[in-house]
Amino acid sequence: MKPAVRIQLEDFSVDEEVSAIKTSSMRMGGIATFLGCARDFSEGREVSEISFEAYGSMALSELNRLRTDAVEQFGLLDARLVHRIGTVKGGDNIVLIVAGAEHRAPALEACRWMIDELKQRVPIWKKEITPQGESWVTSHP
Amino acid sequence: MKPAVRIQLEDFSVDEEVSAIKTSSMRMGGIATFLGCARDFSEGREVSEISFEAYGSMALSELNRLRTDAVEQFGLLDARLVHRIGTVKGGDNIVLIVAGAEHRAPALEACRWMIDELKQRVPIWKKEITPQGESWVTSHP
Amino acid sequence: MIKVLFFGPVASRIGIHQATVAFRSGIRIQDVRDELAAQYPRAFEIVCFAAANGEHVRDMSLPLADDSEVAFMAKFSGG
Amino acid sequence: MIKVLFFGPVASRIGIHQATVAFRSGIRIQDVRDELAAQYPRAFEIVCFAAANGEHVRDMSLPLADDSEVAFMAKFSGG
Repeated sequence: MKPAVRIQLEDFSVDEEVSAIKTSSMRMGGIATFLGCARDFSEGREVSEISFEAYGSMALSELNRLRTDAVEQFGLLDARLVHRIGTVKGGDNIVLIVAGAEHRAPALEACRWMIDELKQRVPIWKKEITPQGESWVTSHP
Repeated sequence: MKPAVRIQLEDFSVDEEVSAIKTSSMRMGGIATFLGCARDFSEGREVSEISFEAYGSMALSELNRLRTDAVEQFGLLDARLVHRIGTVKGGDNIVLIVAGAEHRAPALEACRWMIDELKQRVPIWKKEITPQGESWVTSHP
Repeated sequence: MIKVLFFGPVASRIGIHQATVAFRSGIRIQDVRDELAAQYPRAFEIVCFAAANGEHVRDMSLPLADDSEVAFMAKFSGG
Repeated sequence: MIKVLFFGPVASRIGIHQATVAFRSGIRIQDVRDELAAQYPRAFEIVCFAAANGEHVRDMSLPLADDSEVAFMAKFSGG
């Protein structure tokens, strides 16, 4: 089984991560996931590709900390976080958060919290490549 | 592509539903899912199997209405809902809700709303089969 | 003829999934309920919702057309 | 020697991903920042966060050990 927290170039499978999280407990009644995908436009501009760069070692340790914090704070049975780096195209997967709990409320709330925190805490940067040129995204909604 | 709303005996694939929802728009930046699974215990009792019965035609029309309401209310790009009937074992999938939006907040909020509403509105009943016998679940948290 | 459907916990208490009630002009869903509740009191203890032709019914004075499909249902427990 | 890392938008403005600053006893992360900001003012306009040895640093008076790895980073935009 792959590690619960990963930063990788290659794509991932939601089914595979869901199967992996299920192995941690038979008491898991609710699994919430958030999948972030590349959109083909951003703030009115057409985007052909998005490229991600990470401070790899720190990003991995921050993601691991995020997972531990979420498990403790929301009483999760388990959580998984996968973020891609490198270049992706419109429609491609970027990030996957999976939260498993006995009941739905903590799973859904933890999933929301993890993606919000990830954007605040984890050293990864996005560059949008448009037909007019490329630019790093330095502010974020 | 399978219909966006289904009640079925067979299992489903999250990857397949995610791929299906992605085809509806290249502007989809966030896809939230909720997957309900069979737990091997409930209120302190061991549960070997769970069996679901639906008022099929009404359940399907209520699920379709739920989808339309969620799309409109949360400004989703698309949503999908699949519920299994028949008998499942511990760890098996029961229900899948998928919500796709331009940004993460509406996708996650709609996903939460749909699973909460589904439990209120959709005529499906659950029977828990334990080593001590079987019983319909008539109240629900 | 009014077709009446039972599911899950209600069907299990009655022992059948379907019944019929004779149609008469002006018959309301409450009349159908009263008739069946007298026959199956234990099952109707857990009835919370009614539907006519696949739609939730809140107003039990709803008049029914002939050949309507009615359901008396326990609290849902799907999901 | 203090190793300094740049990523994404900051690296792009500087044109390099890595620099070094000579270690001296008592050197604080603020000293490293001041030295590099003087050299790369445009890049440091967008620096929001600092890290030492892979940990977020909030107190810029943090003294650094020799061979520390420091990063000056723009606002994150992952996810």
